[in-house]
Amino acid sequence: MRFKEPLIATAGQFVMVWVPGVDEFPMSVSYTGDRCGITYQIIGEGTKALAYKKPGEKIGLRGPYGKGFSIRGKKLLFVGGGVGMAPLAPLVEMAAAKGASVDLVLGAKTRGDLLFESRSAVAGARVHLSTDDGSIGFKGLATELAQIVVGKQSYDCMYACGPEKMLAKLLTIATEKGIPMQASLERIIKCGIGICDSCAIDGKHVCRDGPVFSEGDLRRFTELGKSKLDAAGRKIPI
Amino acid sequence: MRFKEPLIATAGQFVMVWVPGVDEFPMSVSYTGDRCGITYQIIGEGTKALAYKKPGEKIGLRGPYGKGFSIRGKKLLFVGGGVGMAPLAPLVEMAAAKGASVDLVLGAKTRGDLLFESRSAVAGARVHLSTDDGSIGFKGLATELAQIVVGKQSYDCMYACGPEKMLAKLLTIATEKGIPMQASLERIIKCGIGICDSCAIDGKHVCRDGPVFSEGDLRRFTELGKSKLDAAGRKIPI
Amino acid sequence: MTNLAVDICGLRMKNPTMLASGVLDETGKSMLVVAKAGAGAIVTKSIGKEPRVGHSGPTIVELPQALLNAMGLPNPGIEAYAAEIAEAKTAEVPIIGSVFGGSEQEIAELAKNMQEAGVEAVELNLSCPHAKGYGAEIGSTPEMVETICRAVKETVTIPVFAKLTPNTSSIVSLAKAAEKGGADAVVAINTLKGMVISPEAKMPVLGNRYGGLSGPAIRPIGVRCVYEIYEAVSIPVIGVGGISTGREAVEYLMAGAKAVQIGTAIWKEGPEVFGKICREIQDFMDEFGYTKLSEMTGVAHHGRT
Amino acid sequence: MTNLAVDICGLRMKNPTMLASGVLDETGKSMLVVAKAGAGAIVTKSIGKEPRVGHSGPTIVELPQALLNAMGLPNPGIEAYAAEIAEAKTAEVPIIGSVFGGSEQEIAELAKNMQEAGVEAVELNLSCPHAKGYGAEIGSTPEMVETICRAVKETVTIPVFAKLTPNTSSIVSLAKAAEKGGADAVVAINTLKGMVISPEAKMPVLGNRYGGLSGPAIRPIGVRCVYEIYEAVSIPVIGVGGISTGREAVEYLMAGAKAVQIGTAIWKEGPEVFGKICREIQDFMDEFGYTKLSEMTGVAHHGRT
Ligand SMILES: Cc1cc2nc3c(=O)[nH]c(=O)nc-3n(C[C@H](O)[C@H](O)[C@H](O)COP(=O)(O)OP(=O)(O)OC[C@H]3O[C@@H](n4cnc5c(N)ncnc54)[C@H](O)[C@@H]3O)c2cc1C
Ligand SMILES: Cc1cc2nc3c(=O)[nH]c(=O)nc-3n(C[C@H](O)[C@H](O)[C@H](O)COP(=O)(O)OP(=O)(O)OC[C@H]3O[C@@H](n4cnc5c(N)ncnc54)[C@H](O)[C@@H]3O)c2cc1C
Ligand SMILES: Cc1cc2nc3c(=O)[nH]c(=O)nc-3n(C[C@H](O)[C@H](O)[C@H](O)COP(=O)(O)O)c2cc1C
Ligand SMILES: Cc1cc2nc3c(=O)[nH]c(=O)nc-3n(C[C@H](O)[C@H](O)[C@H](O)COP(=O)(O)O)c2cc1C
Ligand code: FES
Ligand code: FES
Repeated sequence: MRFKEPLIATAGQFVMVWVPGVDEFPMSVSYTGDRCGITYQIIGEGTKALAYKKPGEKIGLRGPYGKGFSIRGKKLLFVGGGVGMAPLAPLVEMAAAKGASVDLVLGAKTRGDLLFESRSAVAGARVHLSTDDGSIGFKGLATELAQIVVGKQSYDCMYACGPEKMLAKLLTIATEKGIPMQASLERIIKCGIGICDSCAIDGKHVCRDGPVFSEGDLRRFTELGKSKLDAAGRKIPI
Repeated sequence: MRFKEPLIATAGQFVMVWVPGVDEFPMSVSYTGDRCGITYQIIGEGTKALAYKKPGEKIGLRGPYGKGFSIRGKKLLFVGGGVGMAPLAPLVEMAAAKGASVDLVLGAKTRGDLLFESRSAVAGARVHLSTDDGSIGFKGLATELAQIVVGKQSYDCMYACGPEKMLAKLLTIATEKGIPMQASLERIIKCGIGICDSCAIDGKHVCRDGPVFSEGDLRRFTELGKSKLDAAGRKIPI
Repeated sequence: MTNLAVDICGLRMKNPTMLASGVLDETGKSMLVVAKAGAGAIVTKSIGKEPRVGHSGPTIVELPQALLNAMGLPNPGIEAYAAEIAEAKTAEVPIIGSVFGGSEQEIAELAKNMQEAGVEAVELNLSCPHAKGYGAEIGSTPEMVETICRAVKETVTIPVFAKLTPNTSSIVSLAKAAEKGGADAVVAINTLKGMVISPEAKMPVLGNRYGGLSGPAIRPIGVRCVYEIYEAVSIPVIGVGGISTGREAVEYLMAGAKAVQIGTAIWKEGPEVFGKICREIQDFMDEFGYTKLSEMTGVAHHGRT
Repeated sequence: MTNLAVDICGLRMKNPTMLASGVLDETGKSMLVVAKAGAGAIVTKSIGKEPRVGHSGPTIVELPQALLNAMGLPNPGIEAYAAEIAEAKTAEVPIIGSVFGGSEQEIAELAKNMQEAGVEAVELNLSCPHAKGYGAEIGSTPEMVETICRAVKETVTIPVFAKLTPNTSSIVSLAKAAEKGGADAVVAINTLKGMVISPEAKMPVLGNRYGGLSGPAIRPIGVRCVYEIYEAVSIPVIGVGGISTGREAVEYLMAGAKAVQIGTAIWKEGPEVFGKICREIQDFMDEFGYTKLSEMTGVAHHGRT
């Protein structure tokens, strides 16, 4: 979904998408530049209603919010799990355009869920696929494939977005190898502007201090991959 | 009275002076540049209370407001009546500094009421004095002296501030001689920002469109020198 | 072609914008200027029986998105003001006479004087938050609002607008009371009671200490009031509070206002703001395919009660 | 040396700033962050008996000088929240537990739970303008305010603060009722009821339609409320609404507040705003020769009443 309204956003930032009469929710910017856009997975009421919108119909947008990714170094590894590839795609393009060497581990449950494979390949990334069911590429988790890829070459930085268990595992790998890491996290985002505390993780706020955090913060987070707040603010396991 | 707070104002603009606990009233800026200032005559409660303030005591200021004078041409005539000289003084200095030929007709009831005579002379103006009682200079009204001065030389522009009867007469003189004119008017100023209508003159507002008006507006004003509003908004004769 | 005209209680307006009471309307000539700048109707300053100089200065505090004022209802008194109305009437827009008073008799009498002076409707200021014994002090209970509206309706034949205060726990009860008392329309909102203190001077800035807050800061409160009132009464609602763009006027229209009033916007933009707002309403209607104002009135309620 | 310390109902604060309820206080760790940033005390989110997810989105609208929010009192329920309080208590500042409920029994019980969870005072949210059956809906009459305060006072031993709504014609009557009911302090103000409509979407933006207005836009209303209440009651007043600088905090102190709360300022400035405000208060006091906060409290009333 692309927008006509101008929006200046960097990869990793997000917008709050309002489907009038239904709900408002956060979506990462998956296209930056002249015509920004988002890429979403239908999860519940809100995303379903969004999918029913016809081109030209109005939705509300506010943002962009949060801190995005920044490119550090020349040899970069990307790991995208499922729709977590959305914020990484524009970053892969930018890194490749800047002449960086880009490896992308792209994982999903099954072949049909893989996102932005050809977009990334066209941009010049070496794409390594993994599917849980083995319908294409490596059979297994993206983290397992990442472990292998990391063993073959040294990297200046790892960029990741996807399920939090995956991120936690990648953090361990990055730490072992001494690779700096940036990861985009998900929490319930309500205000988007750092005042309501619904997106809290260890006293930091995903909407304002994140959604992209670096290895320093990630290591300090006791809740990473373990617990998060539900919509009422209860701590629930991940 | 000079202010420590910085204020960027041009000659002809005014500030609203708040004497806490007493009242707020308009005063033209009589010193511009690094340390702005005002020059006031004690008229009633407000100005009396202002006079009692010691150096360093706090008063409130807002502004500057309104449109000031602009220098047009090289041969300029200034006519200041009483405390009406306050907004003209910085203009006389500026015009002289720019190399204009400056004549100043300075009038007052009596010798002691003459304002900024030496300040103007030091700046390089030819000063022509008039007093109603003849205690110094020409004996008679400033308008009579201005009539004489105007007869001797041609001028590019006339600048005036003082009693409105004086301004009305000067407008007649300027019109006869075909001299452009700028005059600063007085009305009751309450809001200072063009919304309360208390400073209205023929649908224009002294606080916002003025206090300095050019000959075009001045000629259109049916109320000039004739009537004004009192504090309740009643039309009263001048 | 889009059409901005609206008829409110028989007053024909070429567009839905009115000058709000108390702003550039002490003199006939200033009202003419505002009419020429594009206002669809003019509400006069609130006028009382006797001349009043208002509160001592400062009478206004400028804030980033608001003004706080305590003019104190200065006015020349109804007798002298008749001449200003006569002059304002030469503009070809409806003139609405605003009045304030300390009792229903006084207000009714003033309304009669206004009618005689030639206004096309009368607006009752039941809501000024900073004048002792007037305005909100007598307009904050439904009983008083109803009594006053009834007394005025019994006295004049022109339409009666009741201007209500938002300084209440239920503006809806006040609106219902006005309707019950026979008012032909309600106007919402007047200013909110506020105060600014100068830490340096150690005292409130306004000569009257308390004042009324207006401008963009109060718009969400005005829109809410109009939205609530629209669901509760069947007489027209006129929206006021913080409008300075066409889009903001449309907000009020969609909340249920049939017309809007504009005051504080003149501070930053001058009387020309009326023409600008009308053009912007027109542009909005063109873009979204509306041809008449009535197609927008109250649409923000659809799918609800 | 200037001293910013203040004792309010026995709570010792190192400075007069408190975190306002509902802002960055759903988790213990966030409260710790705010305490570390310089807040003199922390008020928790308003907590109810059961977990509540709050209203559907949008829950917030950003305006030039204000926020409009309708979070809808989301909270994990008092039972789960006790763990957050335990964590917050490791900060060395007083923790004040805010509660909301639908009846005086429910509120009193929650206050008791709060006391057991270890807070040093309890704040009663009698003023949230956008939750059906709670907040302002039960706190808008003096009778209810008095009844609730009394019920709570009979149940707990820690100080009780009553947080009042400005959506009323007389916040003074509410404050007097709170005092009569035994409240140890009043907190003023909560948000003003407002609405923002999207002309493009033809509907109110907030999922809940109505919300509460906070931030700089409402400061003159908050200052006015504190000023009025200070003249009417003898218990301490805590001022809140639109503070984001030391000078603005001083405005509230001079109006009569003994301490202030800060919420919306975090939006633009982050939790660091607490440290900044305290430094600015200190600078102001140094410049004008004040050595203690009490020398400023209520001075804007001098020469009056
Ligand atoms: C920073 C950020 C970026 C995101 N980017 C993308 C993206 O690019 N593409 C994409 O498909 N999804 C993205 N998401 C997830 C997306 O926000 C949720 O899938 C969406 O909110 C689901 O809404 P729903 O109404 O369809 O589902 P619901 O039925 O409302 O909820 C289903 C589940 O979605 C999650 N969710 C619901 N509301 C929120 C909320 N306000 N904030 C966060 N999670 C919520 C919860 O886990 C919930 O249990 C992102 C989330 C965050 C925090
Ligand atoms: C644009 C402008 C510039 C001015 N510049 C100067 C100046 O440089 N020096 C100077 O001495 N005076 C100046 N004045 C006049 C000055 O404002 C009044 O003398 C002053 O307001 C008197 O206040 P008071 O409280 O002492 O008198 P009061 O006892 O309050 O009133 C005495 C008379 O002063 C006039 N006046 C009172 N209040 C106002 C008001 N708010 N606005 C205008 N006139 C008022 C009225 O004619 C009134 O009858 C200026 C006026 C205007 C409009
Ligand atoms: C300087 C000023 C004077 C006002 N005087 C009056 C008045 O005399 N009578 C009245 O009913 N309302 C008066 N009001 C209130 C306005 O008519 C209007 O209700 C309010 O300002 C909100 O609209 P706005 O935000 O467009 O100004 C005054 C407002 C201002 C700013
Ligand atoms: C997002 C948000 C949530 C709030 N939640 C609560 C709450 O749960 N309980 C409460 O008493 N007040 C709540 N408030 C009101 C604030 O505590 C405060 O009274 C108000 O915002 C005014 O102060 P401010 O301008 O500094 O924000 C909330 C305010 C905001 C902006
Ligand atoms: S979503 Fe409200 S603090 Fe992050
Ligand atoms: S002083 Fe108010 S309009 Fe000029």
